[in-house]
This record gives sequence, C-alpha cells and structure tokens, in this order.
Amino acid sequence: MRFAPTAEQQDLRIAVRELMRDRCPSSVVRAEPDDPAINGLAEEICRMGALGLLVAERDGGLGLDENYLVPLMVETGWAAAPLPLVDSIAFAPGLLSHAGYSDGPDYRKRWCVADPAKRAETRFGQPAGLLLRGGFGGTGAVQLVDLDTAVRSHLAAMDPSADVHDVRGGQELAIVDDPVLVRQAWQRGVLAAAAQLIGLARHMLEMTVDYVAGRTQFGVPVGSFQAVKHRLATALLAVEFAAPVVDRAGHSMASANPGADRDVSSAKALASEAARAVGREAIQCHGAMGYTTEYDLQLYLKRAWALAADWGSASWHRARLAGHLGMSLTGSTPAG
Amino acid sequence: MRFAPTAEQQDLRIAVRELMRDRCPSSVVRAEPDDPAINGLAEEICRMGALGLLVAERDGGLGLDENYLVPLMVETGWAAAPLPLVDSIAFAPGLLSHAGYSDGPDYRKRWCVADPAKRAETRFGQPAGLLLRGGFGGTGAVQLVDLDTAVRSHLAAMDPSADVHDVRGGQELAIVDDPVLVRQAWQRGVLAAAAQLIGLARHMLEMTVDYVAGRTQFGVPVGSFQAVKHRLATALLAVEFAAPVVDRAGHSMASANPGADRDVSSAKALASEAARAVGREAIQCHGAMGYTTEYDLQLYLKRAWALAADWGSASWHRARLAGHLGMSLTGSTPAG
Amino acid sequence: MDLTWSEREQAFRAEAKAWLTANVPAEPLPSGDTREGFAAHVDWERRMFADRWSVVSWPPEYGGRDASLWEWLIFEEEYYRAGAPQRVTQNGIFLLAPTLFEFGTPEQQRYWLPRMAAAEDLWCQGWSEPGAGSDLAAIRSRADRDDQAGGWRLTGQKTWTTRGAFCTHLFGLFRSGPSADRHRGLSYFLVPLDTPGVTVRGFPRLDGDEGFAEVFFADAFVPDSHVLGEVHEGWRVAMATTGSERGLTLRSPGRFKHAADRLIAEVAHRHPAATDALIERVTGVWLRAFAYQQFTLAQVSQLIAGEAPGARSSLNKVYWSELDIELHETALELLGMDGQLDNEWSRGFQFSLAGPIYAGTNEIQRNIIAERLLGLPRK
Amino acid sequence: MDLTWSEREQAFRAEAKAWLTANVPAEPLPSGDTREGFAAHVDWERRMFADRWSVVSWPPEYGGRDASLWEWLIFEEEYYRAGAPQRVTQNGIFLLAPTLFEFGTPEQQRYWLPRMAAAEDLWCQGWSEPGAGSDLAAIRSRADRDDQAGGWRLTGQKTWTTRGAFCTHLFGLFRSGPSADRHRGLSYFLVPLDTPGVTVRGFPRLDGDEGFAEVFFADAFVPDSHVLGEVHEGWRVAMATTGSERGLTLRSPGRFKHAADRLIAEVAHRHPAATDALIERVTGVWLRAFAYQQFTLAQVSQLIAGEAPGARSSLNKVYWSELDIELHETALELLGMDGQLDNEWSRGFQFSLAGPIYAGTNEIQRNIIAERLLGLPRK
Repeated sequence: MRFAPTAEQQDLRIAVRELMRDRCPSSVVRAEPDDPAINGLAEEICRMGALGLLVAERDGGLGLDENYLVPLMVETGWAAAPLPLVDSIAFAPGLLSHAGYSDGPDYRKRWCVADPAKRAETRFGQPAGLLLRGGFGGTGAVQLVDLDTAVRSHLAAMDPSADVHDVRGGQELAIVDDPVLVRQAWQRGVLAAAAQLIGLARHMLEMTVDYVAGRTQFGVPVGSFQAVKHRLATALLAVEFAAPVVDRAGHSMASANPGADRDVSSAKALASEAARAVGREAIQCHGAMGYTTEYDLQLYLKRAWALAADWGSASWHRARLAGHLGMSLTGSTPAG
Repeated sequence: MRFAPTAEQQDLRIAVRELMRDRCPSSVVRAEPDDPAINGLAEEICRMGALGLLVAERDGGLGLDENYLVPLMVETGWAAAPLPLVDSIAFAPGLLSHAGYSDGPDYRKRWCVADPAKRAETRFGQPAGLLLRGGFGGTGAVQLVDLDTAVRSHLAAMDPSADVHDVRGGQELAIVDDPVLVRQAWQRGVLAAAAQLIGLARHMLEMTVDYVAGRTQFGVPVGSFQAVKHRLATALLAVEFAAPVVDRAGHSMASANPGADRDVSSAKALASEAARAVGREAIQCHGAMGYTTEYDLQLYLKRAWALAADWGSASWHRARLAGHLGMSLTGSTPAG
Repeated sequence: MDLTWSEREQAFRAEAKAWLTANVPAEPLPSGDTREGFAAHVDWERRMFADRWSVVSWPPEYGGRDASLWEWLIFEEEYYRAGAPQRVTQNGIFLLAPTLFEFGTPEQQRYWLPRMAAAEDLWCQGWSEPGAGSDLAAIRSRADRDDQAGGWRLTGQKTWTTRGAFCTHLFGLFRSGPSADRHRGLSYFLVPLDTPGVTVRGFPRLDGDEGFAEVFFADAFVPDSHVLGEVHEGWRVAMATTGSERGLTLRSPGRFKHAADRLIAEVAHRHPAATDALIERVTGVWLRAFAYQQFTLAQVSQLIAGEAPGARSSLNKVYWSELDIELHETALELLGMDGQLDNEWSRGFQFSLAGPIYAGTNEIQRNIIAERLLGLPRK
Repeated sequence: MDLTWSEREQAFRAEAKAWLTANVPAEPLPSGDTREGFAAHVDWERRMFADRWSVVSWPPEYGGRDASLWEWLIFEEEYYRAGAPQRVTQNGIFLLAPTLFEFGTPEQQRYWLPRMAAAEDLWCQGWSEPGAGSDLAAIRSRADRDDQAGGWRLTGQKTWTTRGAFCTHLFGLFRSGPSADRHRGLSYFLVPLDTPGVTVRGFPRLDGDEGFAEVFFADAFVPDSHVLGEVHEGWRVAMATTGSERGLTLRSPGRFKHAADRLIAEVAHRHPAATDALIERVTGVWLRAFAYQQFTLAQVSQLIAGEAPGARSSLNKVYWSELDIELHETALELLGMDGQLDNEWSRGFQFSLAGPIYAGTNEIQRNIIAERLLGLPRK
C-alpha cells in the first residue's frame, strides 16, 4: 500500500511543469490561436511524446497509463495550455488506434478535438486535423471526422482564449462503437479534465496568496485579515481533498478497477467544485484587480469555469455517482 | 402603501413581549410539563384572550386577523413558550368554530394539540383537551378527538421541554372536511410556526452577541474577531430578510390574497432556514459553553430545530413554492 | 400593513408603463461599457430626459416629477419589467446627485443637476486609487491650494473608474490638508475631464468590455466652485454618498424580481436539463429576490416615517450582491455549456462577481453590520 | 501508487474481523457519556485488552501488537464496519499516550502505559478553564513548588472535561512559573482524581448526557514523577499532544465511510422522503467521506516515508468536523420529524456540533492553515 506517485511519475510531472513554466506563460494563454508561440508549445508537447502517452509501445507510443496522465494534465492545467490536450492525449488514443489512425510515427502530429456531447462545438481546434464526435457519458458511437472538410465559424465565449468554433458537417473517416473503447475514452477525458481543474485551482490559489500577502489596506497586508485567511483556508481545503481523489481515479483506471467509473465521476465532481470555489475566493480576495483582463487571474478563472461545465458538470457526475451508490434520481441528467 | 405594523399590532406585540419576559423566563422553559409556572403562563395567555385571537367577536373571540397572529407568535417564539400555541391559537380556531366547539366562553379554556401529519405524535399536550388529527398540506379532513380518551405514552425527543407523546386512538368528536377551512387552518399553523422561528432566531442571536461581546480570548473580546463578526452578520442577514416575508404572509392571509399559500410557504422556508443558520452560528460562537444543558442557548436551539422540521420543512415548502411558480418537481414531497 | 397602491400611484404606474412600452428599444442596446454602446445608451438617457423620465424623484426644475419613494419604486419595477437599458448615468444620478442635494450650494445645484439629468454631463466616480480600494482614507492624490487663481491643483491617480473612458466629468476625493489624521484633510472635487492636466486611459474588464479607466492628474486646476461641501470635510461628504450607493436607491428589487422571473422562464425552456435539485435552487433564488423586495418595502416605509436607514443599508448591499451571484450561477448551471458562450446570462454572471467588491467590499459591510447593528466591539 | 494490501495486512484484517464479529455486542451499548453506559464501555475496553485489540499499534510489552499505520487503519475500518462501541478510553490512548511515548521517562512509560491499555486508569483531559477555551496560554490554574515534599501543589479549576465524572485520572497544564510569557512557565501534570484536594462535578451536555465535568483543585499534591516532560515546558509538550489530537490518529476515515454507507441505506428505507435534491446531498456526503479516505491514505503514505504532517493535520480536523455535521444534518433532513426524536442520528447530530469547537476551534485551524500552509502574514 502506497498512495503516492512513483519516481517516474514524479519525473514526468517535473518535466511537464518545467516545459509549461518555460513555454506557456500567461502571454501564450493570451495569444491568438495561430500565434507561433502556441504552435511552438504544441511542437514541444509532441516532442516529449505526450500525444502518445496512452498509445501502446507497439504503435509507437509511450505505453504509459492513467497514473501518468494525471500529473501531465495537472501541470498543463496549471498553465491553462491553450491546446486540445484533453481531447488529443486522453480521449483520442484508444479510438484512433482502433480506427487505424495511430500507426506509424504520423500520430505524433495528430491533434484532435472532441465534441462528445455533439454540440457542434469545439475548443482549441486550431492545430487539430480530426474531430471526434459523440461518446458523451461513455456510450454510443464516436464518429471520426476530417476537420478540414467541416464548416467552421467562430463563437464568442466567456473564455476568449478557448478559440470556440461552431463546427458542422465534415467527411466521416471512421466510426468507433466498441462500448469498451468508448467508455474508456470518455473516462479518460473526464479524468484529464478533472486533473486540469486541480492544476487551475492550485494556480489561482497561488496567485491569490501572492496578491494578498503583498497588498496593503488599512495599513496592513490584506492577507492578515481573518476573513481573507479563512476564505483561502477554505479554498485550500477544497483543493487538497479533491486532488487525492483525482489521483485515486487515475489509479483505478490504470489498474482496471471495476469501480473506475465511480472514481472518475467522483474526481470530476470534486475537482469542478474545488476549482469553482477557489475561483470564487480568488476573485473576492483580489478585489477590483481580479476583475480586469489586464491581470492574469481571469485567464485561469475562465478556463476553470469552462472545464468545470465540460465533460459532465459536477451535478452530472454526482447524479451518476448516486446511481453507482444504488440511489437513482428521478429527474433527468442530460448531456452537455 | 405602508409595510409596517399598525399601532394596535405594535401594542399587542409589546403586551405579549412583556408577558413573556415576566412569565416565561428560561426556568419556565426548563420546567416539567405539569409545573405550576407553565399552568400560570397558560392562564395568563387565556386571560389576554390570545386563544380567541382569530375567533369571531360573535363567538366571543377578539375577531383579529393574521396581521396580529404574527407578532404574537414572534414574541412567544422568542420565549420558547412551552405550550401548544401554534396548535391552539392558529390551527384550531376555524376548525373548532365550524365543529361547534367555540360557542360560549368555554373556548377560552380549550387548549388543543395538532397532529396534522397523522404521526400519532403530539408536543406540549399537557394542557390540551382536544387533539386535531390531519390537515397536513391544507388538504384532507381533520378529525377532532377527545384527548383524554386517547392512549398516550412519552417519547424521548431532542427537545426534552417539548413534552412529546405518542398518541393513539381517542374518541372522535367531529370531522371537519371543508377544504377552505382545512386550508386556512394549515396555512395559519405554518405562518405561526414561521413567526415563532423568527422570534427564536432573534433570541439566539441576542444571546450570542451578548456572549461574544463579554467573553475574552487571546486577550480580546471574542466578538472582536473578524470571523465571529462575519458569522453573526450573516446570521443577522438571514433573520432580517426572513422577517418581512413572514409579515407579508400574515398580510396576504388577512387580506385573502390569492397568493397567500405561496407567501406562507415562502415565510416558512425562509424562517426555518434563518433559525437553523442562526443556531449554527450561535453554537459555534459560544464554543463549548453552547454545548451544555446548563446554559440556556440549547433550549432555544432545540425548539428551533423541531419547529424548522415541523409544519413542513424548508425543503417541503420550497417544493410547494416551485409548484406555485409553475415548476414541478418530479420527486415526491411527503408529509412530516 | 397596507399594501395597496393609491389611485395616484396606479396612474403613475400606468403612465410609466405606457411610455416604456412605446419607447424601450425592441432590440437590446450593445453593452454600455463599450464605446459605441455607451453612445447608444446616452441617446436613450436623453430620450428619457425629454419626456421627464430620467430623474423621476427630482424636483421639476431639474427635470424631475417630484415622484415619491413609492413612485420611484414603481418606476423601477416597470423599468426592469420592460427590459429597458442599463442606466449609464447611474454614477451621477444615484451617487453624486444625493450628495449635491445634501451638500451643494444653491448655485452648484442649479448648475450641475439639470445638466446631469439631461445626460449632458456624464459622471464617473474617482474613489479607488492604486493601493486604496475600499480604504478611502488611504487616498494619496493631492489637491494643492492655489490662492492666486482661487482654486486647487490636483495631482495623482485614480483607478477602477467605471466607464471613465466615455464620461465627461469625475467626482472624487483628494487630499487637501495634512494626512496625519486619515479621515480629515480630504476634499470632495467635481472635475471636468477635459481640464488641462487630466489624462484618461481605458482598460478592459473581466467581461471584455472596456469599462474601466485609470485617470491621471498632473497639476490640473479646478476652481473653488468645484469643491462640494466644506474644504477638508470630503470624508464626511463622501460617506453620505457611499451610504446612498449602498442604500436603497441603487438596487431596486425590480431588477432581481425580473431576473428571477427570467430564470424561471429558462427552466421551462431547458426542461430536460432542469433537474429537481436545480429547480430547488431556482426556487431559492426567486425566494431571495422576493425577500429582498419585502425588506425594501419595509425599509421605504421606515424612510417615509422619517427613520434614516443608517448602517442597515449594509444589509441591502450584502444581500443583493450575493443574491445576484447565486442567481447567475444557477442560470449558468442550468445552461450547461451554453452558459460558457457569450450571452446575457454569462455576461450578467461576470458582472455579478463585482457586486461583493465594489461600493465597499462585503467584508467591510459585514464588519459594519457586526459593529453598528449588532454592537460587537471594534477591537 | 500501490493500493494493494500485503498478505500480512490481509491476514491482520481477517483476524480483526473475526474477533470483532465474535465479540462486538449485538445490541448497541448505552451511551458512554452516562454513568452506567460508561461502565459498560469500560467492560468492552477490558475485553479488547484481554485479546490485545485495545492498542494495536503499541509495542507488545504495553499490550499492543506493534501494528503498522496501515494495520491500524485496517483495524479502524473493521471496527466501524462492525458497529463496535465508541472508545471511552480515547483521551488516554489517542491524546495522552503519544505524548507519553515522546516525552515520558522509561519509568513513566512502564508505569502508565499498560494501565491505560488495560482500561485500569481512565484518563480525561484538563485543557479548558473558565475563560480559556482554545487559548491554552491563558491558563490560570497554578502549580506551586513544594520542595520539601518533592512535588507540586495544584490550585485552580478545569472545565469542559469530557466524561470527567467517570474517569480516574486527568492530564493537563498548570502554571508552574511566572506568567509574563504566556507560552512559558506551564507544566504538564498527570493527576489521579482521587488525590486529596481534587473535586469533580459532572454536568450535562447538549445531548442530555452527563458528559462534562468541572474539576476543582485545592492544594492538591502531586509528586515530581507525575510531571510529563520538562518543568515549565508544558506548552511545548501539550502542543505535541494537540497535534496528535487533531491529527490522523483520532478520526479514522472508517468512521465517516461507515456513517455515509448507513445514510445511503437510510435513503432506501425512507424512499418517499428521499427527493432528488436530498439524494444529491447524500451523494455529496459520501463523496466527502471518500475524499477524506483518499486524503488519509496519501497522508499515511507520507508519514511512512518520514514526512511529519505538521500543520496539515489542521486540514484533517476542519474537514472531518464539517463533514460530520453535514452528514448528520442530511440525515435529519431525510428523517423529517423522526429526526427530532431521540435516536442514533439525532444524538450523532448533536455530538457532531462539537466537532468544530473542541480540539482547537475550526477558526483557529483555519488561521493555522492560512498562516503555516499558505504562508499568509500573521498580522
């Protein structure tokens, strides 16, 4: 029994963290989708093999499991990396392999966007050549679509750095309807989103602590007020008790635990709530400063809001969890 | 337009308040149900005509309306008067009049207990001669039962001063199934319970403010800590925004407003939540002191818990309110 | 309790309703926090003024109707019910004007009030400075006496000035005397933004609109006639204004009742997404808006009976600002991923987050509630 | 990550489970906070000791099994799963014993620990005094030096002593030196309650049980051998104990997981009352209990790797105490008026309300979290 990352997992985390601090500062999060800095970041991520993290070694991947996916996503979430990482690294690999799209070294360049709820909507689609449509909740078929042949139009969103598009049509390349693969892809997407939310929450909390420790009001640091201390203590509690549940969910998937679906839903529900709670306290503790787009907090805040709502909201996953616990809700729990 | 009590309503409030401070200190709340002090309090309440507050003048009552019921109940709630006042003053009169039990001066002595949810359970039944069974939610028939002929046994409850009994059987004296009267009786019971909760909440808040202003820790009054200030400010907000809704509900009933049922449910939901919230902050601010039965806080706290759950909980009334607002819940919302 | 409207009040409501029905733009105006949206809103303000609806509670000589507080509430109710535009003149009309009525000289009132009512002068507030948010006493911008010219020379910087880039005038506090006593030595100035030495720089807010500005003062001259209230007594004068900002006048219950009703309509629209747990939250939001309305009715009744609201206005501020967030959070939950797109609800959500921060943070309001209403010890 | 149990651990679990199945009383014991209930609980403790289950993690010479932290967690899980009685010896075993292990002399350890494990000595704690709750440094009870007799004479009063009326010994701080420095000059004493000059008065708690006591000291003599740690260094010694009280050792996840499972069973039992909104709350409670379990597994892994939990134990304290209240509030909501009667849930609810208060209030814990874990300034 040992509930802690291995040295290899820890090394991966550090490598990703260094890459993110180096290549994904807030200026990159703010950049236009076709900015060279974003392309550069995408290339670095390819170079470290991250796109093949969950791809079998025989298919040219790293052959690693979800215990490695979690730290990778925590750190890219921390940086709010403006790329479809959840889609390409977590959701896509099993589906692409099955459809024959991961053979040879070409998969490294293969960025995907996912639209599991079939909202005809994508985020961070700029580098992607493939669209994966369907699979919400881990059921149904996933359609592989050639994104270049689809009709795309920009949508205004709360998070302007998310590069949201309305996407319709496009040539169908394949259909994956193997229920095991679709469920695995969905669970991996949910797990990756949960992990990114942990990173985002930690980042917002760090920024807020720095801010209130430095800012003075009524002659003392804002961070010395008991109300501020208690708010941030509450925020830390939310993160510290969500993070191990995300780690646990990664382990359950990696070890094919029959409770994996329950654990993944637990992770996403808690991580979504933690990120929202931290965001709420962060903006209140920043005062008007948190409320301007010149300051970086909003970048991470808006990303957290979107990711908390995406891949099943906290409510959605709680309802699913209730089912796993043998309690069935009478109300409906729709997708998206 | 004037949202404020009249001089007469204000006079009634002051008279009841003085009676309560005089005859219902905490020692009376702690007393055994057959203690002479409780009987004395019951007699004083009869003497001021309170049992006939809502009884028509031609039937020997005061012929007043729910605008007077609210302040009477706020003040008796403040004192946690250990008598079936909601049952006897609010719920019973219309039913008793209809069944012919309020003619002559005898009604003054007529104390009732209500069991609207037919739980076979009564509270504060000591002075009562009549049991009113049924009417939960304002529908169905209410059975008038001779309490002296019923089989009663004591039940251990969280609030030991509530004198809870299991009550079965008893001779049926009459049935009231006039839907208008049953609805009115129920709404009055709910309104009275909401008003008592406002009084209880105010009392707990007053005790807590006194306590934290006086108690010293780390060399300063506990009440000077920002965390304590913010807790009690939040408690005051809950009470101050619930109280006008209770007043409004009383006015809606008195003026036969078609929205009365909506307003009464609004009142009970908010007053229940306010009392629970104040109780929660009160016990936390008192520290271990709030946690002993020697100190009075627990008397008011336990009464508030019971009254918040009784006459439809906050959830129950929210569900009813949702219906009034045109939104229907799919889940069930049972009585009791 | 008497919750009936008089004939006069009913007639007033009918007139307001008729005018709003005829005049409110069919399509929502672009956001008043963008440059072209602001211009469209100023047009709307001028149309209101032309028909004497811009300042209903003011005396007729300044463009008003001498409306009672009840009539003002009625107007606000109908205004929000009609979905009429946001009031971009609110800083002047709701924050500065009450102070002008209380502290202004007759000349100042005659000069400034009609221009404000007509949306000729467009006012922004200059409270916050870098390093001084809710802590007005930490203000460092200076006003130096110029006896020869008969006025003051302003130096320093204001920030977080809402819509400052589009306004014509600013009101705010400057340090005119020694700063030993944090609450004395401040004066309250009325400053045209085209005064030489004043520079305005707009910058964007969370919701993407260019709604904030920094304002720089470099030896900008204002005459004595532009000081409101007594020299060095600006703190007291400003406190009256912030009382009004936090008070009844800024946030009418109509706004929240209307938004809660829209939220209920959204539930029907989003039927499959509206789980019971969400419907319970929507119900709770409606209930809080209802409570805010009842509280306000009681408070106006007390005001009319001559009781000043005092620190009780802090109860309003905390309640409506937290209600506003809960309302929009619930809406976003209901909307799912649609709530992450740019729309009325998501913009309202981002705007609502400022509620607990501006006009005195809710932390400060809770301190006030605890100390002044509950009597807890300051230290 | 390796979440499998070793063969040894599995065997330990099987042995514990078998013993508990055979020995846990079929009917719940009466409350351990009443006099006769306490006696029944002491019998249970002695039965546990007889089969070496009372202090599994202690060395065999004191009655333990040298169980690892993992085995201790396994034992706790099985203990709660079996519905076994509350541990009335917990003050001694979980609070005093870690301090004895760390600061006691070999003689003290040999003398006190086996008696504690055997439930011969029954320990209560004497931290709080009238006027000093969480503020240990405000202690005024005195220990005056008696050189001639080779010991100390205790004078003063302790209060809120849980189950003090039924215990045989008390541990606590007394002021042995000058009080100029609030954190120095205190010593940690071990006091038999039958010492002449000691008077114990029980009084009832919120839940009606006679679970609290005041303890009065009038020139009560204790020998030097009853001082734990260095004289005047009691503050430092006590801090180690409170760290342990707040820490991992007191609240095993098994307790909350078990209670959450019972709550889910209650949902099926109360089907018509379990609305969707309530089921969502029950799910949330289970989820928090699950999170507490995962957090604990990670924390134990760190402990085993040699990292002291330090201020992170404040995270545990706040989390489990707030979880415990939410758990019981949800249960009471589900039970409706049945929740207002005297039963396991309503008693648990009242008990849970003490969670955020004792062992350092959650306000103090949040200060610690903010200052020591987040690094916010003390002042």
